[in-house]
Amino acid sequence: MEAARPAVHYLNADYGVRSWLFTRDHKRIGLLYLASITAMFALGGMAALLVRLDLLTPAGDLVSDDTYNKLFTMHGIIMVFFFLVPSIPAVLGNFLVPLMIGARDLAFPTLNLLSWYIFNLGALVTLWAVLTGGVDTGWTFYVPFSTAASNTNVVAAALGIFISGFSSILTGLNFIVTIHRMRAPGMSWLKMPLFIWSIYATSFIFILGTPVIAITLALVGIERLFHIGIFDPALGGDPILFQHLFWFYSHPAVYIMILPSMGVVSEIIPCFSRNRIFGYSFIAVSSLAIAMLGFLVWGHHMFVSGQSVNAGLIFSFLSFAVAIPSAIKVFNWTATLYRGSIWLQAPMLYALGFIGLFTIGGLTGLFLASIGIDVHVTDTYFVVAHFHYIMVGGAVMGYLGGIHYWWPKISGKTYPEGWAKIAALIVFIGFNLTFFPQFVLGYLGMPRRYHVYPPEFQVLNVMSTAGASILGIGYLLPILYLVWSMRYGQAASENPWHATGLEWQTPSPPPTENFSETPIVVDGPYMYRELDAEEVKRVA
Amino acid sequence: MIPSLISGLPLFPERASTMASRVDALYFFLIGVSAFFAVLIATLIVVFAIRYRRREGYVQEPAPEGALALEVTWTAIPLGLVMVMFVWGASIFVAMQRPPDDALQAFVVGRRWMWKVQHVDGRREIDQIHVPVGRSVKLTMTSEDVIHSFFVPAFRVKQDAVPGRYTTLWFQATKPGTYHLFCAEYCGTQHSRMIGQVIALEPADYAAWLAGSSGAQSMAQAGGATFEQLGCASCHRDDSQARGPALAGLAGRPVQLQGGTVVVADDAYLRESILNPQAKIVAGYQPIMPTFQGLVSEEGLLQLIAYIKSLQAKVN
Amino acid sequence: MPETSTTAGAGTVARPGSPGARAHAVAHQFEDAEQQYEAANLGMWVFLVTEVLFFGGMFTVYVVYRSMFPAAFAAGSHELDFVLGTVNTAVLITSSLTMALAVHAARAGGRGAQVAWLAATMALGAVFLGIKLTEYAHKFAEHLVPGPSFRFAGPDAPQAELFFSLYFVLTGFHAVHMVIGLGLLGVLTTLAWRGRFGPSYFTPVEVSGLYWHFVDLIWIFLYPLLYLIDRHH
Amino acid sequence: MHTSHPTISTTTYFVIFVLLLCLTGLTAGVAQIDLGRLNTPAALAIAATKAMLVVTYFMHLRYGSALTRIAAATAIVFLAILIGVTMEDVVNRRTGVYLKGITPTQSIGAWMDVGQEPAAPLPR
Repeated sequence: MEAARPAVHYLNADYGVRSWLFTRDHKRIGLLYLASITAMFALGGMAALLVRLDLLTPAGDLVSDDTYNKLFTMHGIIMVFFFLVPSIPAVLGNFLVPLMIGARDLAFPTLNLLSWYIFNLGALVTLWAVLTGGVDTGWTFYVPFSTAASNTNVVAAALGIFISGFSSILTGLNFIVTIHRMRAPGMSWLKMPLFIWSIYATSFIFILGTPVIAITLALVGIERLFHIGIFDPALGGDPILFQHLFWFYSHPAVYIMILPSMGVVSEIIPCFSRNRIFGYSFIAVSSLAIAMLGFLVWGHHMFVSGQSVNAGLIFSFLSFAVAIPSAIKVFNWTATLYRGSIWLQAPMLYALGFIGLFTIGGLTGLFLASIGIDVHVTDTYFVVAHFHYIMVGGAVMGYLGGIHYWWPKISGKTYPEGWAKIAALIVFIGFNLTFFPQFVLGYLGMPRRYHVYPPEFQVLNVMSTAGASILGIGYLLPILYLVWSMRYGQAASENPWHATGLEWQTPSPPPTENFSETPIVVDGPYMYRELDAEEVKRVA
Repeated sequence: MIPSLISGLPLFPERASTMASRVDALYFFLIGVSAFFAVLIATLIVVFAIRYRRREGYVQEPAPEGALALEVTWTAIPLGLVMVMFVWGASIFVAMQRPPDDALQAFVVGRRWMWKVQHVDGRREIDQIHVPVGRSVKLTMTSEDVIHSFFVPAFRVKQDAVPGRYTTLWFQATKPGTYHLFCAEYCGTQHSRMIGQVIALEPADYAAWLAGSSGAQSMAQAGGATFEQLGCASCHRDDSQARGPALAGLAGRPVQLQGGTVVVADDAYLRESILNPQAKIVAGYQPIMPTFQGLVSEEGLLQLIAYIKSLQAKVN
Repeated sequence: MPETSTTAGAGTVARPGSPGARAHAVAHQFEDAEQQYEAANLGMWVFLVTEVLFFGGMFTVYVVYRSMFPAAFAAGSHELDFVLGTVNTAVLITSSLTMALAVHAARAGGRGAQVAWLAATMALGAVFLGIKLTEYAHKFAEHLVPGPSFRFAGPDAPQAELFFSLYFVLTGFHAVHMVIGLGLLGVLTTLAWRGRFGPSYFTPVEVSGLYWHFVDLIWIFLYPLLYLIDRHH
Repeated sequence: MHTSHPTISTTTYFVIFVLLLCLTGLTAGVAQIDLGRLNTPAALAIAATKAMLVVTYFMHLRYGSALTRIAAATAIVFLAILIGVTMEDVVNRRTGVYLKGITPTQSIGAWMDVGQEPAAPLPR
């Protein structure tokens, strides 16, 4: 079964810059996205580092008020719209969706490449806004601050996000059509890998949510540019209406970040437990349930905004409801470990770390759904800590786990296992040290987006900054050794983890056409056994 | 050094209002439930990872796809728990939305980057508000520019102040002291400097504070002056010449509108009727009142409303 | 290496079918022309779902403000040109007919008919935009464009300004979609002229048709929501 | 090749076209009549009928796969969620009095009340 490294594969099928910039191969486009979002992650990370350094002292001695505001805005906009949202879908999703369902490519390869160009255009416009004076609205662009009060580059930043929204839409559209129309013979819905289910649910949100944020930011830009009132309270316009429209996308956007990560973890756990995943259909259906219910809970960001009490109560109830599918996933992952044969390689460490951090993030979400507590902790560091546990502890851990897990397939090389384990440990420790103190800070009442703060909050802030520096090292390490391994790593075999799944049935790195022959699928996913010739014949 | 730091490290904010202990009780319940599940999951993962670590000769068992009973159990138990949390949290929230009828009134206008407070007797404060211990205080708030949020951690209350409308917030201090007042909704450059103090005084001290340095016009008096100045009385009068509804006794009462709907003449209604008179026409009157948008400041509006309310007091 | 010897529950087999099944127009990622057609068709429908939500954001603003300021919206609506709006509705519906006939012709394969119907659709689209521009010009002349120069008599002026903001935003984004549609049709007409479409390959005409009909759909709702408020007064 | 997609006859297209024009005339005419609060629902019902005709025949939804019907339904459902839930807030928050057994003066249908006749013409 162990095939030698193929002579011709997608990486060396063609050479030169042009062969990359005009590629329509989903695997190469995935790598193009990897380069783009890694650069954005570095920029967003630097902004975060400056924010944390500045918060070492209560007086905020490092930068001015305005600079601080622009830094956290830059951090938020870049990390949300240009790193977290595209991270797993555009990199791993692009690379893996056709491989996992046995297709030669996505349905619309040209649109796929176009989406990468659109993404970069959006990113450049936003960076231009940041570099020529910055934006200070926060990533939330609340009106009337963004339309009437801020005198920074709001229109350009909104335009950049508007543009990049189309890359999300094209990516989601491509995945939905591909998953519906191009699965290999025999791959029924309940035989799809769970990663595909999660990407499908994510695409759903891309399609339904992104256009609403696009038009909302367009309206903000138009109001600012032409001095017409759309949300202007002086004309009777309603600033809270903006918040409804904004969170209709931006709450589900959190699920855009976490669902693919859950999909990655659902691949890693069974592989490194040598066990069939426990409760396959419950995990699959809960992804869809999260995507759907996720559209019904946006108002929990607005409990103190002045929205109606009825609406607040309804949103609180539904927010609790959306916790259930997440809990189901965590229990099923844990049950998958039971009586398996657990192999603690780096991807597994990331996956187990994900479960731990996501559990904390999810449980603290209950505090925020609980409307009586939310009144106290909303807009404080409690919220900051909570969403970092989900979006960084959850989404980024899953992303890193996935990158390690599929790195042999992507690059054809193995990464240095020892370094990878150390990095996973550093990330886990650094993350908790950074963000756990922020729960305490938030309950004590420290509001978010505060440049200066009362001195009694300093100890916890110093702990958080110390953790952030450890976390920074943890994120730097994989970048270094993964790049190193591309040149110096050992050649990887076709299936180094002895995993199931169609992507492991083709050489590493895969040929441009993915499969020499269209594969057929007999069993459900995660079945660790041999097929006999009889079965192959029956389906064929 | 570390132990000394930890010992001086606060974990919970001061509890200085009636709401604080209610919120904290639910908070501790949630911490208990969360800790139980977090420890449970973490223990299971660690135990499984050690107990089932890569075994020689392992052959995957023909494991079931799942177990329905187990799935139902771990769906139902969390569902039951979160419903308890929902009802508990909702009851606290509803209480937060219902100021007692005997609450003292004060008015707050947020503005970048300060909190302007005016008491019913006309006394003004900036970035601080004096309140008595043991008496409910209801704040009616708005903003002159962008959205702000009035946040007193020691009281566990928070409410956005939104331009163009009124929001309310109430609390009852239980302990004398000086507490942080934060702006919790990001509002620009000096957002983190839009802070102040809530000074809770024993009733006797509060009375003394009230007695000192008074002499300012009360809010209702100031509102009355505005009422005259804008010529409101030419239509809103008690005799047969009245072209607008009489205002005495109006505040807080239901009003019959054209088309048969009934609204309660609360602050929001009074405000809307001054700024956008055509929105709700009282049954039996013509829609002839001009808008006073731009002619009255936010503070002036609050004073006018206080004046209208004082008319009610006269009748009673 | 893990000790358990594993192989996935999958094998490979050559897909049945002759090499001729993959016609010249089928892209490499598809198995056959049928799959390609269905993918393109579904892709356009999914795109239209995003378009519904894109306009949906503006419709939400509309519904909220109209519920708050019914009188102002009625007053604003009275300032719109009822006749031009109605004529434009008819023009756009006619263009939908010609578009449907163009798709029909592409399926049948008649080159002349394809080009004729596509050109007719473009002409009608241009007429629509022309009428729309005329209306815009009138609004500029009457100071009904929101912003510093906005003038509106009556007590509802501020809220009427909101109505006109929405009027321009909704019809403006609709017009942008029309312009994009005209661009698509221009390309299609050229391709049809070169005889690219016929019974075995008409997907581009069909999916562009879906887009064009969708733009018509949006207008079908904009017309009563903007032009017909309280007309009987 | 595309046997699963039967073509619609041109006659059908023309019939639908005539229907659409008639409905346009109808909605323009109905708008001139005072139907009280029913004017807006009537206009929207006619628009929805026209939209159904366009989607069903011009856009071939009737002959397309179930998937396209699901896509169309999804769009409508989620748009309804966006508008409906937002209106739930807008309608209930405006009275300023909540949860005390007082019926909100505005209902979801209230925005359709435009057709109601005010006691006097609006001052200009």
